[in-house]
Formats: sequence, structure tokens, C-alpha cells
Amino acid sequence: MESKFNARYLAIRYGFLALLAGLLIFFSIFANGFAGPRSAVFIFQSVAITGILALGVTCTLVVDGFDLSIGSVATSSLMLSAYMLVILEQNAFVAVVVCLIMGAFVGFLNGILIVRMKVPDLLATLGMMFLLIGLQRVPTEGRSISTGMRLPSGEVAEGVFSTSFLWIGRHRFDFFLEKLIPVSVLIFLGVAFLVWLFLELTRHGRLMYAIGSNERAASLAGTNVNFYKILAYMISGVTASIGGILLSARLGRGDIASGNNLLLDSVAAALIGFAVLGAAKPNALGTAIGALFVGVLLQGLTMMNAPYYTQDFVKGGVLVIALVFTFALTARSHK
Amino acid sequence: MESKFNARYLAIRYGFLALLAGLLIFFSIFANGFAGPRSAVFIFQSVAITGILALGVTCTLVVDGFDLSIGSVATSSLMLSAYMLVILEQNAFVAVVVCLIMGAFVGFLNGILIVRMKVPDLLATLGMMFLLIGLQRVPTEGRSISTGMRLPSGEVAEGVFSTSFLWIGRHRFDFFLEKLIPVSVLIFLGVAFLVWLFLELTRHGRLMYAIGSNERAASLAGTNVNFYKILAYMISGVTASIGGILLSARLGRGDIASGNNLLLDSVAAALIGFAVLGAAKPNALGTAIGALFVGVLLQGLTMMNAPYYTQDFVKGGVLVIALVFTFALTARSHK
Amino acid sequence: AGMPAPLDNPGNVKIALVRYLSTGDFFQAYLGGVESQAAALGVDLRIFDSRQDAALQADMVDQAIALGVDGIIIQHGLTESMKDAAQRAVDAGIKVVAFDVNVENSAIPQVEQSDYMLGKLALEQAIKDNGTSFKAGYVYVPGIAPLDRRDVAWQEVKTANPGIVEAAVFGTLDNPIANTNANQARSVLQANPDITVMFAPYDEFAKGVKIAVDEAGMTDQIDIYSADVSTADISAMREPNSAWAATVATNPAVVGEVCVRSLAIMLTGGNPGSSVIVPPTLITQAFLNSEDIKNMGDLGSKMPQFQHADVAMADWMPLPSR
Amino acid sequence: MKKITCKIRKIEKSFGSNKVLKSIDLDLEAGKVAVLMGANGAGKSTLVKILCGVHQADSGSIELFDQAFKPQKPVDAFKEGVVTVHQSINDGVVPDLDVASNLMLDRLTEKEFGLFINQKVLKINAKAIAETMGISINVETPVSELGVADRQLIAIARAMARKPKVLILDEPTSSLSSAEADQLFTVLEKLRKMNVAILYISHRMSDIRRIADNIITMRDGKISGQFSEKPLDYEAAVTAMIGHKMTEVDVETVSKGEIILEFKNVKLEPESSNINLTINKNEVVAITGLLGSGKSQLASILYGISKPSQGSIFLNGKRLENTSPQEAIKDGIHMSPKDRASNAIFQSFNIESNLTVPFTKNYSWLSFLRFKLLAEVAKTKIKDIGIVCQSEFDNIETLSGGNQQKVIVGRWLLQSCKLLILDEPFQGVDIKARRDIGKYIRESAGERATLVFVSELDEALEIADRVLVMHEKSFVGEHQNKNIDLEKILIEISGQVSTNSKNWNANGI
Ligand SMILES: Nc1ncnc2c1ncn2[C@@H]1O[C@H](COP(=O)(O)OP(=O)(O)OP(=O)(O)O)[C@@H](O)[C@H]1O
Ligand SMILES: Nc1ncnc2c1ncn2[C@@H]1O[C@H](COP(=O)(O)OP(=O)(O)OP(=O)(O)O)[C@@H](O)[C@H]1O
Ligand SMILES: [Mg+2]
Ligand SMILES: [Mg+2]
Repeated sequence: MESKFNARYLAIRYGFLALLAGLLIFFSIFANGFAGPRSAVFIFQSVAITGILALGVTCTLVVDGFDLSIGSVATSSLMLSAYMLVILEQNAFVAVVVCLIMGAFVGFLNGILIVRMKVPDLLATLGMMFLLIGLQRVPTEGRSISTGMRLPSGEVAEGVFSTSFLWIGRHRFDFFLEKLIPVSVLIFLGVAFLVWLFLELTRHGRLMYAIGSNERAASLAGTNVNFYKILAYMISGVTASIGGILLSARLGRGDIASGNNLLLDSVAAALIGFAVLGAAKPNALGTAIGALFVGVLLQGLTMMNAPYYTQDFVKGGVLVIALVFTFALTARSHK
Repeated sequence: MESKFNARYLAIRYGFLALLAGLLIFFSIFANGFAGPRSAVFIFQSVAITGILALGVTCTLVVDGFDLSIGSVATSSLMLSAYMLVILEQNAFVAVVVCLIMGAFVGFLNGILIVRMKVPDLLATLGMMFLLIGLQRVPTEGRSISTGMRLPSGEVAEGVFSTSFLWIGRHRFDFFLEKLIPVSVLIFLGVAFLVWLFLELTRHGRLMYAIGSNERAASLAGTNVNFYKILAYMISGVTASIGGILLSARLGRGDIASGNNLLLDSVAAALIGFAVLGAAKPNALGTAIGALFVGVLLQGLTMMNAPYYTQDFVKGGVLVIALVFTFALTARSHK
Repeated sequence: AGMPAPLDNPGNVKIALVRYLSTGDFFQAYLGGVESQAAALGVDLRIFDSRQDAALQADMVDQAIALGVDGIIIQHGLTESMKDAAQRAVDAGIKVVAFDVNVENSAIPQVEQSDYMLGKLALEQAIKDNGTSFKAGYVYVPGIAPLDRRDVAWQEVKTANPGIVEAAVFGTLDNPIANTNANQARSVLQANPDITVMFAPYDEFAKGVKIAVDEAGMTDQIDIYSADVSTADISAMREPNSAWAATVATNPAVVGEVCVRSLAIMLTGGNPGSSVIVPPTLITQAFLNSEDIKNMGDLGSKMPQFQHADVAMADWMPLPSR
Repeated sequence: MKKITCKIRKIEKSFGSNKVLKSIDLDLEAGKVAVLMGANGAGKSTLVKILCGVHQADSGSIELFDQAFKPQKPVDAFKEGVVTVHQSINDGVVPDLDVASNLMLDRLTEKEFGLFINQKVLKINAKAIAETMGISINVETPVSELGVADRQLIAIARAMARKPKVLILDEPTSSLSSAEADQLFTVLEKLRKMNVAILYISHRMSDIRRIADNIITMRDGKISGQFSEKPLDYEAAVTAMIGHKMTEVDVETVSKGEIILEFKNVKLEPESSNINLTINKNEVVAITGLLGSGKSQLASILYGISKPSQGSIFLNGKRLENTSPQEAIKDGIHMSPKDRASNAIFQSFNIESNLTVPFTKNYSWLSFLRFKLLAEVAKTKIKDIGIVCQSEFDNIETLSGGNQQKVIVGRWLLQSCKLLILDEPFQGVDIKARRDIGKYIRESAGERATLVFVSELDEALEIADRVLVMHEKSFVGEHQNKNIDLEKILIEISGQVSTNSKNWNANGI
């Protein structure tokens, strides 16, 4: 860190945020209906689920891992909660708990595969992904789960998505304005805060970064590497299952087609997070901002009536430019 | 390597191949129509495109990179070839050359982003992926390209997929049996052979492995690291565009499609390749066999009339078990 | 010009199209229909694309409400996620029509391309061509609403005709759909070389099956029956010796127009009826060949019922220029 | 007459606001070994990196054979015949490839090699290169299975085989023992005769005495002295290097406390002889021996990483049954491992985080890190062991090699323990710092037993109360550090004593 807080330093640290601010101003002026508290809440809500997943991936990135199974964990949790509610006719609490346990268990399995069986992380989680994609469709033979559906046995499913479960996905708290803040946004913010707290402020977080930096050294310094790695994957599994629960509560049905893009979008958010505040490493704050960044961009483009394919294009373009900017600068200053 | 060629050594080296053989035998007995030369050719054909993409990814894995853009490069090449043929009314040769150049150029851009702009590989190629997904849809405003389509200008596109272009996707060479071997299979085998030759037997391949293992050391020993990294991404871009051309020639139209599954399947193949012959590192032979493995599995299950969701499940399950087996053993023998 | 209020001043009327699905020819053509009818009316159209994110789609309805639109078209989606959102729009005094999604609301007319009828007509043609006993392959991925509705027709036909044997069910939505299904169909044909009919009630499936049939050299033996149509499908059906015998389709552009017209009627205080059905049309290979139809435009001009559906009409209603 | 091969003039280099090189003038003569001495962080490696194209000078010029020489990247220097063995051993080898490819790595980058690799020819050539440095490893072994010493030998052998015109060796012997070092010196003799200009950087006086033709000393980024009159005045050189006279170390052996560590009939390998050994509180015991004599293996056993082939070890009378470093630390055993780059450094961390990693528990409240406390602790330790840095928040990668090593040793001195194990703690540490650290370790030795594994005898003599000698996984000698019989130790180290006895007892005579 140099004494002169020069232009480059500022660019690295705040370049990405400046870009975000620029986008916000641009859209506020040119996109009709973009500015305003409700629109802001939409943005948060639209990225809440990917954001939560991305925070989990961030934890695995910190220990130098990678979790490709999050998307499928989320959809499994979506299907599982629907199964619990509609077919097994359980209440909301049971459904939520079972989903969280499922997420933790999948994360645990991933972790065991990686630390005990020494399967490379990409490979282990990829296998898990395929496994779950198949598994989640077995109980209903690939059908979506909704009240009144006919089961393979011929019976009709009588359970319903209880109001308390739907509350998770649909309730909005008053906050200055009436019915402003959805539960999912609060959960997103809560998860982001917790993951940030954990990674940045606790010794466990620091040890996880140590493992990501040099696993051998961490182990020789007395860190229980296996424990922390498994923990990272369990966090990732749990956050993904939270994402799935939120999705389920919003949809009100176990829809097998939903959640396709969760994996790539959350990976994108976590990776964009590298660029925030010039961190150049996985970090919770960056991930949350990364997710919001994508949300702002898509919302703005939608408001400007851009066709869907230009949204991908602009998303990619802005991403590349923003990142080139940040990383090229960071790299140079390290020379 | 110990003197005793013991059971573990054999298991590591040939376990995966044994599993493949086991599957072949199983399906030959239980899946009606599985055994036989035509069926074998289908398997090759069904994995030709993912296999070719996977070989490209392998090259980027070798230099410790990763290319997430291959799926979208392939679909871009699909659209571009159709655009060249149908709308610009070019001949097959021009269309193929332009697609290959496009692939090389995208790879070059990826490489530049990574080596010059220091953008982490996952991030650079992810951005490129979004960019291409959007870009490939812009010229036709999200429509598929086929002869007779109405252009945004109001004109009708008169160009056709020429027979010589379709030949690439549809011709079959006689080989003992009449019309047995499709062009795409030959191309797959050719690409596999070339990539294998390049990685294993040339000094360039060896240097690329050196870069993947220790970039700094390779650079200090005089390796032009940037050149080889860019080269790896260019190979990956070119192979992906070959995949796209084959797809286009098989479909006979410029089909708006996402390359998500192409991406995941080819990554799977490349990663499974780690386990083949106990290599525990990216390698061309392994990748090709990995692709075939997935092909055999899917073909067999389809022939046994297994519902589509069990296919994912079995794919994931066999993958995980095979890999646990291989990696757990490899790790233990390294102790 | 001559339209009832509030359309007498159409520049001040804002309508929103809230989409669940957008990628692909059908949806692009549908959008084209919506746009051209909206342009003919002169209203301000806003498009919200949720890209298959059902939760986001519900949010988008709320966004449209916040924007103060006068009318909303909900295009596809899930009943469960859209029901409440649609109700909120109705509560806000906004006119709403829903296309291909049942939002369980009596104030909201349902525009439908009857998926059941699509399947039914295609299968009737198959029976006409092949008799009531044949060995069939069926392409189906459960859990996708329109495919599930088409499946109902298939199940009925099967029960009604015990001579029809379902030799294999396969299908996948893995991208690129046509290519992946071609691979599966190849395997199926290899395992069941005596199949004579392929029911592939989605044109991407049909395309895949056609590739497989061509590659297996079984074009003479097999007939493919499908749903949906596009320019590319027309050329595939018309290839020499094509196995693709018939498809049943509604013109997606027409569906789009009907949606906007229904909404316009509601805005002016009228009632298009609780269910607006756009009738499907049977398109056979023979017809395409005899009329030398090359693209969707030709199809429209040779088949007036495909070009324009006389539903949701009013005498003041301006139509898009052809 | 003098034949100047390489003329360095007015080279300046800064990293940010840190001015590292201040107008360096230096001549390298053909057929001469110029030894560059300087405290940790003086700027030696930076100068080397400028010469070989890793860094570019901010100003100044270099002439090679009277031609301007400005390498932009390593290849440029290579092509001109400037060959470097870098200080960081991991910069020299590619672990996933086999020894043969590693030895031939630079050849592989050349067009002349041809497109295809003939594995047989590659192996033959590699073996030839290996022989120059007396490397006897199977060339098909992957380097990842080798220890630091072998890796360093590979990097050196490759450089030697390049037929360099200017050869730069940055602490080449830092992880070699005298036998391998001797091999290196033999080869250097040969190169000297072939008129190669050699720049040799080392902190080991024994090396310097052995091969220096002239000595250049650096201090704070400036040349502080040049010595070329024979006989070379080593004492003056050291003075020029550290800025004042070096005080002689005189180890005052202390009275020992109670027994802390006890080996009972321990065998490292089934064939090696029994070890019976006690280590006491308050004493510092150095264990020395050749490469591969089993020092690190012994350390790893104490630290719970591996198990002895038989026998038992007691700590404070309790049998040691650790299976991981974590458990060892809980028992009060601290170990600073050798090979800091692979085993100790967290590259993305700053100094403070690197120092405190094992003891975060002590500096946190309900798992929350107490950042102020951490910074204070780090600051104190930086002062205690004299780490040259700008602040405790510097990234560890920006430190010079020796200073990185100090951080790693400092890490294990943060908290008191029962048994402190230091494996090659002075790797790359300059003489003065070594003495300072040694003094610090001795001063703080009161409440624990201390075991130091070193392959340099000098280092052992500077720090220890007692010196033990290992050879082929067995102990062969024990000496109180008072009027030590150096002849005898050297004989023991080289393994020329008969060790017929299958039992070996050392209980501090
Ligand atoms: N990449 C870098 N960025 C910032 N500062 C650096 C960098 N490399 C070295 N320095 C600083 O330059 C100074 C000189 O370091 P150098 O490595 O040249 O020392 P050295 O003389 O080789 O020491 P040692 O004997 O410990 O190897 C040190 O203060 C170090 O902190
Ligand atoms: N944990 C272990 N288990 C089995 N063998 C080991 C272990 N550690 C080292 N060895 C082997 O024992 C031999 C002695 O190595 P060790 O590293 O202990 O020697 P050393 O005297 O410490 O040498 P150095 O100076 O290189 O550190 C080497 O051949 C090494 O491969
Ligand atoms: Mg140095
Ligand atoms: Mg050692």
C-alpha cells in the first residue's frame, strides 16, 4: 500500500463501484420507472436467490474449491420441499428443516468425496450435480409437484403449500412504504452478513483463507484442513438449499423446470465479486455486490425494453470491460 | 512406481477401463440392439461433438486454465455457419473457414484477457460466454436461421445449406459395412489424435504441461508462457467451432440454442479423463475415453428404455463411484 | 381513429407483456404478433422477459403495476406463482389476459392454443395414415406444461386403440434439443427397428427424430407426427423423402395478435369471453408440397385460417397490415 | 588483465515508494567468482532479477560484452548466455513433470530441439546433465515426489548445463548440505576455468571462503564494499555488509531443567539402529547430518505427521500419540518446517496473518479476531526478530527471502510451548540476523526444550548446548557445545565412523 492514494489505487478499489454507480445513474435517467424504492427492492429480490447461492460458492472458492452442484442442490431442495408439503403433507417447519438437512448432507458428501476420497473438487461436485438432477426427478417420475397431482400409485396428492411456507416466499414487510421488503431479500441480506462476518471477522474464516492460499502450510500450522473444507461445502450446500426453499415458496409448486440458470448466474456473481474493492480474491461483500450488479443491469435493460438476447450481450460486455479494467490495473500495481 | 505390479496399481491404471468394459458387456447382454458395429458407431457419433469440445477444454486444463465459453462458441459457430450459408449465400468452404477463424479469434480474445489483462480464466471465459450468447442472436433478432426465413429487412433468405456442407454432417463412409462411419466420427478421432500427439509427443505439449504445473518456473526457464496460454485458448476456440460446424451440418439450420449442456457434458468428459489410466491430470486420451464412457452409458440406458431422469442419475452415480475408486486409490499409493 | 375510449388516444395507453419463455422461434414469432398488433392499435408496449424464472415473472407483474400500465398480458408461467400476482394486478384496476397459463381468476380471460387439440389432431392424422394398430415411439419429457397437456391426447388415443403399441418413450430437453434427441432417437431405432410411427409433439423433438430417421435410412418406413411449425420445420418437412408427415400448429404470431386484441377489448370495457381459443391447423407434408410452401409467409397466404384467426375481434379493431 | 564480461552501472529500482536499489555499480569478470554479500532485504535478489529479465531497472545500464543489455523477459537473458538459479527453489522446477523433463526444460523451449520429443534421447541427455551435479535420482521420477534439496540440485544442474557466459547463483546451497555443496563447487571450478563470469550470493561463510575470488557487499541497496586483494578479508567484508563489527557468538551452555522429551528404543526405519535420547528443559539441542539422514523424518514424527517404525516417545512422561500437527500443537509441540515456500508461506496473506495463523484462537474472542491485538503482537514480533518491512500489513510476497524466513520462525515463537522444533530455521537468513535469532531463541529457551535441525555445522555451533549427529536414520554422535572436536563431528557427519552398536543412547552426558 503506497502512501500516495493515487488515481490507479482509487481505480482499483472503487472502479467497480463507480461503474455500478454510473449504471444506476444512467438507468435512473434513461429507463422509465427504474429509480425508486420499489424498483430497488425488485432488484434485490430478483438477485436474492442467486445471491444466496453465490455466497455459498464463495465459501468453497475461499478454500480453493469449487461447487458445481449448487444449482442442483437448490432444485433438489425445491422439489423436496414440495414433496414434503404436498405428498407427505408435512408442515412448513418440517419441510424447511428437512431441506436444510438435505443441503448440509449433500455438502458433507461433497466434502468427504473431496477430502477423503481425494476426488478433485470440480469432478466430485459435477458428479453430485448429475446425481441430484436425476434423483430429484425419481420420486415423481419427472413430473412437477403440485396439489391435486396424480401420483404414480394412482392416488391424488392432497397436501398443500401451507400459508406459512408461502409466507417465506411472498410476505413483504412494511418499511416506510407499505409491503416493501420481501422475506427473501431479508434472508439474502442476512446470509450475506453472516457469511461476511464469518469469513472476514472470525478466525475460522481466516483459516479457510489460509487453506485456500497454501493447504500444506495450513495443515502444518495445525489447521484441521479436512474439517474446514467439509465445512465450506456444507455451508455451500445449506445456502443452496435455502435458495431452493425460497424458490419453492415463491413458486408454490415443485417445478422441475425452474432453477436452470442458477449455477451459472451465481458463479458469475461470486467471480465478479473478485473485482469489487480490488480484492482479487473470493469475498462475501464482493459476491453480494456482484449479484446486485447483475440485477441492476438486467432490471435496467428490461426497463429500457431491450430484447432478451441483448441482455446477455450487455451483461457479458459490461462484465468483461469492468473486469479488464480492475484486473489489468491490479496486476500492474503488483509489479 | 513400485516394482510389484500389485492389485492396487492395476486398479488405478485399469480400473476405469474395466468399468467401461463391464458396462459394455452388461449392455450387450441386457440392452436389445446394443452390441454391433452400427450401434458402436452411434455411440461415437453421439459423443463426437462433446468429445471434440472436451479435447479443447483439455488443452486449457493443461495450462491450468479453464474455458467456460466453449458451449457458446459452438452455438455461435452453428449460427454463424447458417448465417454465412443462408443469408450471405456463401459456399460451404467459406462458411467453414469463417467459423474456424471466429473460433480462433474468440480463443485469442480469451487468451488476451487472461494473460494480458490478468483476468482470472473462469471469469474471462464466463464473460465471453454471456457475450457470445447474446451476440449470436443479434443478427436475426433471436430467430433460427433457415432457408426461406423472412429477414428483419422483410426480404426472404434464399441461401441454402449446400450439399457439400451437409455432407460434413451427414455423409457416411463405407467401412466393411455400407455407409458406416459418419464424417463427424472421423473428425472426432482425428482431433483426438492430433491433440494427443500435440500434448504428449511434442515439446510444445510438454511445455504446456510445465506451465500448468508451475507457471513461474516455466517462465524462468525461458518458456513463452503467454504464447502457450493464448495458444491453448485458441485451440479450445477452434475445436469448439468445429463442434458447432458439425452441429450445424447435422441439423441443417441455424438453431437458436444455448450451449449449456454442451459445456457441462464436455467438461464432464474432460474431467473423467483424469481418471483414465490413472493419469490424475488432463490428457487427450482420457478425455476421448471419458466422452465415450458417457456415450456408452446414455446409449445403453436409452436402449433399455430408461426414463430420461434415471439417465442423469446413473450417469452421476457411476461417475462418482468410478472416480472415488480411482482417486482414492491413487491418493493412497502416493502416500 | 374511431376506436372507443381509452383507445381513442392510444398513445396514452400502456400495456405490458410479461413473459416466462422467450428463447426460440415460437416465442420470437409470438412476440412479433404482439408487437404488430400493438403497433396497429398505437399503444405503448413494454416487454418484461423473465427468462424462465417463474419467481421473477411474478415480480415483473408487480413492476408493471408500479409502472402504471393499463393492461398486462401474461405469457406462460406457473399457475402457482402467477395466481397472486395476477390478482394484485386485477386489484389495482388493471386489465389482464393470460396466454397459456391458468391463473385461476374469473376476471382474466385465458387465451389458449389448445395443446390438447394439437396433440389430438396430429394423432388423428397418424391413425388416418397408418391405421389403428402400429408400433410407435413417443418423445416426451414430463413436467413441462404444454407437453403434459399434449400427453393427455396421447394417453387417450392409446387407450382407445389397443393396437397402438408404445415401443419406447424417450426425450430430453438438453441443449441443443434437436441434436440430443437425434442421438436418443438413433438408439431407440436401433433397439426397436420395427417402429413405424413417431409421435414427437414438439417441433424440436420432431427435428431430432427426423435426423435420426434419416441417418438410420428408415425414411420410408417411419412417419413423424408433431406439433408446432416454423420456416425451418417447413423446409425439413419438404425435404425429398422426408419422414415428417404432418404437424399441427397455431400460428404463434396470430396468437400474439389475439392476446393484444383481447386486451384491447377489455380496455374498452368489452368482454372477449373467459376463454379465447385460437384453433390449431393441421399441416401435412402433401399440402406443403402441392402448394409449394417455403416459409411461414407462404403458409399464411395459402392457408387463411393460419394467417388470421377470427377471434377476439371488434368492428373497430385495426389489424396489422400484412 | 581483467576481462569484464558484464558491466552494471547506476542501476536503480524501487517498488512503490520503497527504494530497493540505489545506483548499483558492479563488474563481473570472466573466469572469476564474485560473491555478493548483504543482509536480508539488502536488494541482492532484486539485482539478480534485473540481470535476468524478471524485473526491469528504473534507470541505469548494463553492458554485456560491451553491448547494451536490457532483458525484458527471462528468455532474453537466456539467449545472451546469462543463466540464473533463483533463490526460491520452487521457481526452478515444475513438480508435475518428471526429472528428465525438468532437467531439459530450457532445451524444450528452443526450436532446435525439434517438434517431437524422443523420450529416449530426452532421458539420455537428462542423465548426462544429472551426472554433472552427481544427481543419482531415476530421471523418470516426478519432481513432486522429491524434497527441496533434490529440487535445488535439479535447478542448479540445468543452469550448469546451459554453457552460460554469466552464471548467477542466488543462495544455491541454502538447502544443500556440505556433500552436495562440494559437488557444486567442483563444477564451479570447471566453469571458472572455462572463463564464465559467476555471481554468487550466499550467507554461508564456509561457501564464501571456499570459492570467492572477490567479494562485493551490499547494504541498504548500495554497494558498501569491494574486496579483491588476496587474501580476502572476510571480517572486513562482514563489517561492510552489516555496518558494524560482528560480535563473536559464545554459547554459554546452561544448566538443564527436567527431562521433557524422551525416546525409548525408537527406530526410524526397520533397519536403522535404536535411538534412546532425552532432551531437557532449558537446553537447545541441534541435530545435524547430511541430506536425507533422517532429520526431517524425525521432526515429522514428533509433530504427528508420521510414525516411527518402532519404539515410543514420551513428552513430559506421557506417551506421544499424535496423529496430526493439530494434536501436536495441543500437546505443546511447535514445529517450524523446512522449505518455507511449500510448507509455511501463505502467499496471499500479509505479515501479521502469516505470523499468527496457528494461534488465532489466542487472539480472538468467541472466534472473532481481535484485530488490534493481532497487529500489536505482530509489531512486537517484527521488532524482536528484526524483520525488515514497511509495516505489519505488507504482503509476505514483497519481503526478501530471508525476511520471509524470519516471519516463519517468528510464528512459532509467538506462544510458549513445551517442545520447539525448528527444521532448517536459518535457510536464507543473513549472518547477523541468524545470530540475532539464535540469541533470541536461546534467551527464550527457559521454559521449554528446543530441537534445531540444521545441515550446516556452523549454525549448529552458534545456537546449541548440545549437538547430535545423524547418519542414515541413526544417531552417530553427541557433543556438548564446549571445546568441541570439529574433526570428529565432521567424520561422524560423513558417516565414516563405525556404528556397529544397534543401540544409541544420548542423555546429555
Ligand atoms: N515484488 C516486490 N514488491 C515489493 N517489494 C519487494 C518486492 N521484491 C522485493 N521487495 C523488497 O525489496 C527489498 C530487497 O529484496 P531482495 O529480495 O532483493 O533482498 P535480498 O537481498 O535478496 O535478501 P535475502 O538475503 O533475504 O534474500 C526488500 O525490502 C523487499 O521487501
Ligand atoms: N515421513 C516420512 N516417511 C517416510 N520416509 C520419509 C519421511 N520423510 C522423509 N522420508 C525419507 O527419508 C529420507 C530422509 O529424509 P529427511 O528429509 O528426513 O532428511 P534430512 O536429513 O532432513 O534431509 P534434508 O536436509 O533434506 O532435510 C529421505 O529419503 C526421505 O524421502
Ligand atoms: Mg534474496
Ligand atoms: Mg531436513
